[in-house]
Amino acid sequence: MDTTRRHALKTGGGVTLLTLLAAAGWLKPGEAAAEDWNKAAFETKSMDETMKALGGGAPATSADIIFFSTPDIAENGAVVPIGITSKIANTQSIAILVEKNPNMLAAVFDIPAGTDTSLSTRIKMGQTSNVYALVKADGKYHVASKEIKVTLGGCGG
Amino acid sequence: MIARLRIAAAIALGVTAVAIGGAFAQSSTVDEIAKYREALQDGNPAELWEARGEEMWTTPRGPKRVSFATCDLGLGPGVVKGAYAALPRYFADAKSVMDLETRLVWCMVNQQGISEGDATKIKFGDGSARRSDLEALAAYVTSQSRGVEMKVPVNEPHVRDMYRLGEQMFFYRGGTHDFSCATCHGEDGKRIRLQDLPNLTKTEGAQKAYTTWPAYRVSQGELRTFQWRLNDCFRQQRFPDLVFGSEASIALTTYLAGRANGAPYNGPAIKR
Amino acid sequence: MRMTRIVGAATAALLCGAVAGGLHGCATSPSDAETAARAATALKASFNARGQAGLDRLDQDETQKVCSEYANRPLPASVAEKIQQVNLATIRYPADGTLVGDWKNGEKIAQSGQGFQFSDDPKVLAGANCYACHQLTPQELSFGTIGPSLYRFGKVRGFTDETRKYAWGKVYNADAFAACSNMPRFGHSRILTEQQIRDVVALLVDPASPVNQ
Amino acid sequence: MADPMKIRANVVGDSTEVKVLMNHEMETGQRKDAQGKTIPAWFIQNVKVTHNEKVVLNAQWGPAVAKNPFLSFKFKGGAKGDKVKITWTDNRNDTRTDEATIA
Repeated sequence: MDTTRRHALKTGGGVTLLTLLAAAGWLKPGEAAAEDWNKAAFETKSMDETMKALGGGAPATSADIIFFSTPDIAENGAVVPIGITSKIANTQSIAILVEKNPNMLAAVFDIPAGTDTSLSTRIKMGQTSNVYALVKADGKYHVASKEIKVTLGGCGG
Repeated sequence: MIARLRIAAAIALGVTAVAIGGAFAQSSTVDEIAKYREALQDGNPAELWEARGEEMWTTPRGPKRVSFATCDLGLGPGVVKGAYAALPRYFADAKSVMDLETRLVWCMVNQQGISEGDATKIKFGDGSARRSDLEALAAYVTSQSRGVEMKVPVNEPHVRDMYRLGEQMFFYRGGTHDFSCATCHGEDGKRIRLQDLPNLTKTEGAQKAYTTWPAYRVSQGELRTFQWRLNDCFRQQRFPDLVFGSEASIALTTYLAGRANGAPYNGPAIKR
Repeated sequence: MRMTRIVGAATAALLCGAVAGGLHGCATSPSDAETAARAATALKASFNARGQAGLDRLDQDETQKVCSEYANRPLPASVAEKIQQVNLATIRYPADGTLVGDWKNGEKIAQSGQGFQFSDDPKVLAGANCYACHQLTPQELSFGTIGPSLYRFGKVRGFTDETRKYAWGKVYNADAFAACSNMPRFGHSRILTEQQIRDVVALLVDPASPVNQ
Repeated sequence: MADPMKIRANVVGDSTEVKVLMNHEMETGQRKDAQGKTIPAWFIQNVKVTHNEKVVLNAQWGPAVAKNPFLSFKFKGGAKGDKVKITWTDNRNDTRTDEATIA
């Protein structure tokens, strides 16, 4: 843990996933205030840095997070449909991250008890990239990823 | 000799593998694009334009403070339901064949007292703050024909004349690149990049294409009308700027709408 | 300009006369010819010059005119032959004899659809937008199918002088080989520069080009 | 003022399915205008959905959510005639609240 942190500090620049989670209020007990918008989390730039920082706190790859109605190829990066279902018990939050976007965090959904842990929305993608579905359940983090190719459509002119 | 044959066989096998790989990649690309389009169908932002257009339709506008309740789209003053499915048509009061957009402008100018310049100031939105009233109105009016069978009165002499003119224009090659409408839309099963091209010379192709305009264009974040569709096709044909509501725009719309007759209207749609 | 138009019309009449042998040229009936003429007039009144696209873009040369007239019905062999002859005569091969350039640059030209639209910057070199209609390298999945696949163009035909010359001619003026082709006449219509054509030819015929892998 | 949202809320089995389209540019702050000037970021940051005053979804968005955003989800309960209320707030502090009746 310590080593990871030091490493992250040394490399500088990138914000680690842990910082991201802390900033997003996920590491604190209780719900984030409704009108909070966590600037630091939405300004993360490097997936590499966040992945290096995972160490002991790394989200576990989970087969219980499923992408639905999410194509492998997007005809246009301006609108990419993303559907995520978490089958993990006590899911509290679902976040969407795009590895190669200028800022990788796209959206975080806090899901109160009584709301299905399944939702769909649409995001922008600048280029072909891995998309991560990050789930917080019982205070632990789980992740699934999917590569979505972005193509150039139409006449290209 | 044997060694050589082996090499040849190996090369041949390699080539086959590449060919199969290529074919597989391609068919899965097409399938995945189909999945992408399907995923977009649920929740079409065109509805936001429809809502804005509906509001405008019923609100008194212009110096005369008149709403579109007096605007006759061909089925009587203020009648919207099914009107788009029978356009373009001949309007005796204007002594001309009009499509939806030119008719909307006519109502704004002749009934609401808005100058033609103001009515057509923003023909097409710019994907940002410059929004077009005409696109919103067209979204609303066309949405009221959803499911209604296309019945453009192609046997009416003025309309028939326009239709024939449009047909000639469809095949007119010009510009630096020798393009006509038919270059891209004259054969079955063709694509430009990954975009399927409807064969507009065939009934099914024209029906499928025409009945899905206007459409929310994902790439532009705007609702686009058929006038826009034609203008942008000509831009890509390397032609000059098609004048909004011009004779060529009406003739081509009449030709394509007429060819779509018999199919249920299915717009506004959502497209790349 | 006027002169060209008259010459164009005369050639068109000549091309059609070769088949129909009559005064009505290519049209199936006088009323069709009349509608075609009205359509041409209406078209010219329906556009505004914008950016680099002037109204002269609507003036047809003889090839465009004849191809428009036959667009909706079979093109007779003799007319096709005549069109090919006329267009074959326009092909200019480079004075220095170098037909093949840099395939890497050719790939960029093949990817680019920029150029000659009223919305384009006329100072930027145009692309050929080959991928809009053709498959070329196996890496690019987003390709059109209006034209045939050109994957392994050189490999299939052989890396010979003949292949190189054919590729040059085809890019320069496709109507010389297939009358009323859907393909723009990139050299004849001055869409691409001589060097750009070399680069596109390289993409097709260079053994090192990904097209031939 | 921002244009209204389009909200659909329907009873599906023992749940209510909510689908919403919002009118918003969702400008990324990465694009440049014709003069080469960066177009400032302008996007929805917070979305809150309530049913009978109970929060059923709370979202934080960045500019990578697509223009004219779409969101679809379900919550347990909800009866025909109940109201679903949605509020968004953007980075310019503009806000919009719309309500729909569950059908």
